[in-house]
Amino acid sequence: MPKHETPLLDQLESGAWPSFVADLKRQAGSRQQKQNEIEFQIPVDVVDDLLGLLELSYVEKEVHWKHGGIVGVFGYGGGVIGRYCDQPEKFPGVAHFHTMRVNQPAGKYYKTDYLRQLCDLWDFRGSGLTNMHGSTGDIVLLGTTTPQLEEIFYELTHKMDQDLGGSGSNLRTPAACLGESRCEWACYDTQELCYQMTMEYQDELHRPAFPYKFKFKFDGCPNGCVASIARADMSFIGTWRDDIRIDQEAVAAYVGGEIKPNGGAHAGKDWGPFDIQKEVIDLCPTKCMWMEGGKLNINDRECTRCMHCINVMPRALRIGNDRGLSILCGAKAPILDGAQLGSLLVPFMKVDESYDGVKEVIENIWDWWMEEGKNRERLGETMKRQGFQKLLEVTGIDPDPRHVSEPRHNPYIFWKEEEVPGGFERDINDYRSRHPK
Amino acid sequence: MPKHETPLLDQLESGAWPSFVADLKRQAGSRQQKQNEIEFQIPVDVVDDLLGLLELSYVEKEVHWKHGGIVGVFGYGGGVIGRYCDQPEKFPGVAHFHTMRVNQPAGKYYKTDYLRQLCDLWDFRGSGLTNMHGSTGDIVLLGTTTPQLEEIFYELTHKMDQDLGGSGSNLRTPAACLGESRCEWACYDTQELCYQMTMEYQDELHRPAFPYKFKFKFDGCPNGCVASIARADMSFIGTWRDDIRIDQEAVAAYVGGEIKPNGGAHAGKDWGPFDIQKEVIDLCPTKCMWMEGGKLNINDRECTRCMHCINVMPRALRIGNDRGLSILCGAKAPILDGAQLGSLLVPFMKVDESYDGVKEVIENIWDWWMEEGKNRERLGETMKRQGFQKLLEVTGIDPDPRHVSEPRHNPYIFWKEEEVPGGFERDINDYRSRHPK
Amino acid sequence: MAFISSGYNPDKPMEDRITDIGPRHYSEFLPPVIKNNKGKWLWHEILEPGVLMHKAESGDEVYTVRCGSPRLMGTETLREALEIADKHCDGYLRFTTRNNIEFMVDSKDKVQPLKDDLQSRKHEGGSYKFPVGGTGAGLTNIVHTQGWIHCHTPASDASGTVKVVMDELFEEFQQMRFPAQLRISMACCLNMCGAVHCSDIAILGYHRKPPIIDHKEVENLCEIPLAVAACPTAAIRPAKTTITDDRTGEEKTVKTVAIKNERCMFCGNCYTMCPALPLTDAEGDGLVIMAGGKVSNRISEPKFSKVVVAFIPNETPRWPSLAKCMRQLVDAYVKGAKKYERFGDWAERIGWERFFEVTGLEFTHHLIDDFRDPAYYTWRQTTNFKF
Amino acid sequence: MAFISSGYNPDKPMEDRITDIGPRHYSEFLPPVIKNNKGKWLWHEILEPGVLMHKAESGDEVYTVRCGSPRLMGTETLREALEIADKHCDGYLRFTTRNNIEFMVDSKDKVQPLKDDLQSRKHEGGSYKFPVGGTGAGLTNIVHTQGWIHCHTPASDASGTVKVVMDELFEEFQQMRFPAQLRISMACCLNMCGAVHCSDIAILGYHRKPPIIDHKEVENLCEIPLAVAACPTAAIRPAKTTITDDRTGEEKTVKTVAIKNERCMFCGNCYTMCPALPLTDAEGDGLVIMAGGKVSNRISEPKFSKVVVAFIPNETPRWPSLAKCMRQLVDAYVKGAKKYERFGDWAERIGWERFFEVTGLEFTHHLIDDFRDPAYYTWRQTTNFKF
Repeated sequence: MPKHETPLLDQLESGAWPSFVADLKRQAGSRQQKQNEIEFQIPVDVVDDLLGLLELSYVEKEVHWKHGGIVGVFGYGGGVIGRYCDQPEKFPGVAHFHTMRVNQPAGKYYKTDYLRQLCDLWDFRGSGLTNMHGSTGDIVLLGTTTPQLEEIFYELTHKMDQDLGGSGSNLRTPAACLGESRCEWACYDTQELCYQMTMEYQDELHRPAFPYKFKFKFDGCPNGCVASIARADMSFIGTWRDDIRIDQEAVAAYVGGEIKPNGGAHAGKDWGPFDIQKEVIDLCPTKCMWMEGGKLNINDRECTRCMHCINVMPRALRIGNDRGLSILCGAKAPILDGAQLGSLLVPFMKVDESYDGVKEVIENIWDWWMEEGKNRERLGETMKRQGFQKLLEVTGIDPDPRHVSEPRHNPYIFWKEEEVPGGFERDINDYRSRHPK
Repeated sequence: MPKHETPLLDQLESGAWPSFVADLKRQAGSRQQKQNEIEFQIPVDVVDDLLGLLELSYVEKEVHWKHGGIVGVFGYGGGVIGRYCDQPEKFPGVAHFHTMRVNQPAGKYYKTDYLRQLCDLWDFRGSGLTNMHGSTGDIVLLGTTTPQLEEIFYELTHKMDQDLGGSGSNLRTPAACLGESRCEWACYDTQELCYQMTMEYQDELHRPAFPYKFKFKFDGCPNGCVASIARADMSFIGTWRDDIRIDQEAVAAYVGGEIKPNGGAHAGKDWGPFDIQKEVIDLCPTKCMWMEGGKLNINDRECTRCMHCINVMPRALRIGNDRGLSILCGAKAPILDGAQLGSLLVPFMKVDESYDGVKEVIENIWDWWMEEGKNRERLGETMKRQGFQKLLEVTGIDPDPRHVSEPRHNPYIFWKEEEVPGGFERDINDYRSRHPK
Repeated sequence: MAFISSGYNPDKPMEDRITDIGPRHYSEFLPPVIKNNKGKWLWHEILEPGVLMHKAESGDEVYTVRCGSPRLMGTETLREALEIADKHCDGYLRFTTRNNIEFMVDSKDKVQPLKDDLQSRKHEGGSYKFPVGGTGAGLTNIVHTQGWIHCHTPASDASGTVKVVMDELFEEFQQMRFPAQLRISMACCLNMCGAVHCSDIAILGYHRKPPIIDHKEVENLCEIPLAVAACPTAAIRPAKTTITDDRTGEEKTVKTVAIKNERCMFCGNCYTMCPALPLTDAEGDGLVIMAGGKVSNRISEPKFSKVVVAFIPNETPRWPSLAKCMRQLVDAYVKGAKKYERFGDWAERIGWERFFEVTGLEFTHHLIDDFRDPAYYTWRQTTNFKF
Repeated sequence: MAFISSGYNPDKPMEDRITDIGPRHYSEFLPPVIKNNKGKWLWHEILEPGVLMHKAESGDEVYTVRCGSPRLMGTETLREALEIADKHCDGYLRFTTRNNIEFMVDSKDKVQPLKDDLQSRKHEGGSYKFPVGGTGAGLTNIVHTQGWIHCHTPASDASGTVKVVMDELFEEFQQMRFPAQLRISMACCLNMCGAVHCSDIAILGYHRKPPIIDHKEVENLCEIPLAVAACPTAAIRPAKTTITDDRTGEEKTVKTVAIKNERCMFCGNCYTMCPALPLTDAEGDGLVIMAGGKVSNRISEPKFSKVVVAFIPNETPRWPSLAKCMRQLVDAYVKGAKKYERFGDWAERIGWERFFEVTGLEFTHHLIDDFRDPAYYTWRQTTNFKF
């Protein structure tokens, strides 16, 4: 017998897609059932009350969570999001309903014993509700009370060897695609670079010293499965600068219909026989491919490595061997100044084990942004306000046409005084000697 | 023997391209020569002094003209540009050097007797120097003195039946491509519409009542030979909405190499035999053309009338019969707020002899811009400041996807209060009844 | 319930404290076949919807079965996934960026039993617990934010809208018959924790009324200069007003803010800075639909989604207008796009005038950009258009 | 010289006054073959460089011989053109938007004598008076502004720079061996009377130093609020300063303006409003080269020219660096572009990184947009680039 009637939510139990309502009810039922086994450290009916509160939102079509107060664990300025309900009398189980962000392992692989340990901890000290995972990448533990925060942190660090992630005006928990672990297109070890940068910048991740949030994301190739180019203040995207490796026999096998194109991704519909001209060569954005004598040719110098041909024929075409990454800066969602995609700052950089090159770019950018960024200004907004030139200046990177999709079309160049012979100071009397009034 | 030494300018007499220096010297010499025949009403050595002054600019690399004072003819606020030299002692012939703009006939056709009459007048009362024509389109008479302005205007109007053009914060002299007079692609009579609008708005052309300059230009087709889309506050560009007329025999003649493609425009280089697939079909931006059974097919519904195929095969393809024009608004050069191309406001309008449709759009826009435009704000800038929606509102035109190259990517919609149920006024106590503090 | 200590001593927070240890190293969690072949993969193939095979240089193969999850998951369901991983996958599993669960096995014969097991598990109401799919040229899981479940600024619910859309399009999750992959995302307000602005289709929670000013509280809850500075359109200015004290009944003058409603575009950034400026409103709140974005660099450059529906109301619990709109968008795309063509590339190829025609959506003035200088660049500066 | 009245009576300006009569109607000036076939043209062909033939439905043909002009033309040269028109063309001629002169005849046999006549006429210094050309896939006349000849705000000369460039590229005016037409334009300052911002190649006069403030004159010559408002970057504010009176030698405080030099981008709009703020400077002034714009809607949409060279000094009288730069641009274009490909379409197809390589121009920080919000949209938001 549920604690609250939820006639509206109940309508979300039907339909094929996994029902979060069914899941919540299951969780609520389980807590009721186990209340004699487990000495739950937060209210047994936390999930029941969450259902009740959510039903109220479904009725009123308004949210019932208040601004979070500042809660957290000692010495950290991130990792916990405070949340309080505006109807605590009706729904005492969710009067406090704080979130904790747990820094996920890169690539989001798990062993069951680890997650089971986390489940035990979270059942005991929290609501048992999770997000696997939050948008940024963390394991999100959804709903606990203030007194439990330090306890959970203590158990995480002491028993699970596991730290919290970021929130607030911090470095946010870095995230990577699965990279070399299971993808033939990874141009560098995204998981390792993600791990290394996470460890290198633990202080920035846990102690807010930035104007606003700052995100790193690591994509192994231009396909961008972790969407770094859309949402990371710094995106590290794998690429290569030598030639695409061609297996002509496999090309022939694709042409001959022996291998399904695009890794079989289009198998659910009859698109007709594979046509390399139409499906690969004509779609190449730089038109740098052609067939000659039954062989596929690529003018690699003109290739921009968009991945289409490789995606279509993964068994015939492979990424080059001279691999590295591009760095793009400034991606963000619309708030406040409009959305941005990442802008290319470093066209190519090799990744060596010291990570010095990467760190130098990061730290030069932070030094500038921390000095010049306004309150709640994302890196992209600072770039927009001070100009891309400024980003080049602070990182010591030379201007390059690869930095632009096109040169400026306005002739409104801000020349600096030192660039103009004779400087800016001129004498009106000298001028008037040539140009009487 | 020239009045002033011009060693720098002299170096511009060589070279194949018509030398303006040679032209100026010829004119200077002619004035010296004819000074006994003609009772020149401005200094005989006006052109000599112009050469001397220009030489000084070539030496000093600085301009020697001052801001023009306000000069003009009685009752007009435009048509004359005042100009004074900042070295009148050295170059008294150009102490005054005002420009007069004479409203050119649409299409810039002339009979020699008309121009000869103008030459006589201008030799007599001005420097004899002209621009055929100024950037906006006028005949530009370059260099006379203040006392001559009314005299010239009197002779122009009384003897030549000819008025001045516009300048300042007026309607500027409208200009048209040659249109139907000598072009098979004219979708409406550009010369006639230009003439009609010029006559309709004589008051606006001569008496400044606008925030800033305002230009009409009339292009007969999307090739845009008069560049209206780049430089007219209102561009009228011909188009059609039925099918391109195809002469399949002529198509075959092009394919067979019997007719030179692109009207012979590429004859100076061997580009190889004409390839209709490569040169026409593959270059079509909408890919709406194909060959079938030796015949050219066009899916006209998908055609955007870019003119490429018609340009390449003028003898095989002709514009449709249901013709009219598109109106675009807001084009301007960079000063002040950045350059703009014209933005499409009216996708299609038939041109009838009353011109009521065109005039309604013009006058609605003027009413708004004269009310809301800031000092020295071009229409494009007012549009940018108040939004394209406002332009639709004041012209009573319904929003249409043809108005955009793409819908907005920011979700920052300015909803109006009347569009939102319940309006904007809400009661905090009512809110707090559902959401206690 | 009695408080049970973890060992943490609140009086001595630094005692034995462990900090800044970061996440566990991923290598601890890699299944052996993954670990052994890391960086040595040759190629992959999608064997059927939801099932991938990766081939390594060593000859090893790893078979991945992908299934959907609602993201919001209790430990009960999570433990069930762990059981499955123990039973079939030697205790390993992983999650994708788009909240799918992946179960990996190292030989082909293990695939079918695993798949059958996953597909067989259902909730009482009939929904799948672990539906297999989400691969290739089909629909994958919708990434989303918290909505009314846990966020303080949402204009809609996230889990509910996602459930409705995934129910509507469920077949496509288990099929691969689209022209290309279709990425749908949902964010419950403009803050876009989920960064949905580069999705094939984005569902965005959205306010339409300016904040209510709680004059009694502004002074107490907010730093007024921060609230003023938070407004991107300079619609907010400091002000004073007279209120009646709740307890004493006396009139008093308080510091507060004034808002120019006509300059407000409802972003809610002021509310983030100042809790005395709530926006949420049953009639005002709802959804915007954006379409045509992407993050991949494949063929065309990454691009933003565009607003194609200015408003869909919060029709709880099953948002029928939303479901209908999504169906219109998907059907038109499937009908019109070429093989490999992403949603946005399709829309751009046919032209937006054709897009609104074939989707049956209405083009309203709201869809014309009027936000700042760049708006100009989205107007049409050519005579090239289709009738 | 004695003043000779036209008949105008300055004491009674309204007496017999004729106003607002507009231009002459174009139909008065159309050659018979044009008038007879207006709106009835079938097709045209360029018979050779500079010679066009238009065919009418009636079977009539009109042959046009196009020739260049320096735009700045004295009546002497103009009268010579009229003579030619009388001799060959029954007293008709026309001018094009790009300042070419067109002589039309109604039968083919009249073409050669006309052409020969035009080509034979030269100035003493050797330059052609009426060079035939300017058609088809070649170079046509450069449209331009006044420059030092007649303008008060120029940063360079127009006639001189144009002469130099046309001399350098003269052969191409009389040939049709380019991939497509090449439209070069010149404007002597950012005001761009010539609206050169959508040209294949634009030469733009350009200041690089902030105005000198003539404190003694600001108050007398300017409305200070208008000067302040004129600045698009808000670099100008009202100020006061102390000056020494020229006559009395006394110190006095005057109203003037102050300029933040680092915010100035030298547009000269303040000078237009306030003559006490001159910009011109021998070392500061020069040229910007922009490239890749177009106004035609053919194949691709109209587009702006982009800044490809940030500065070329005013090397009077023959601007050798300008001529060299134009040669580099044209040679690279001719070498690399495909048939029908306009300059900007070529640059975009090969990519701007390749453009700077093949033209040999230097890419400097000046070429990166930093003017207002739209600048962002010109940065590169993709990993797609060429090494």
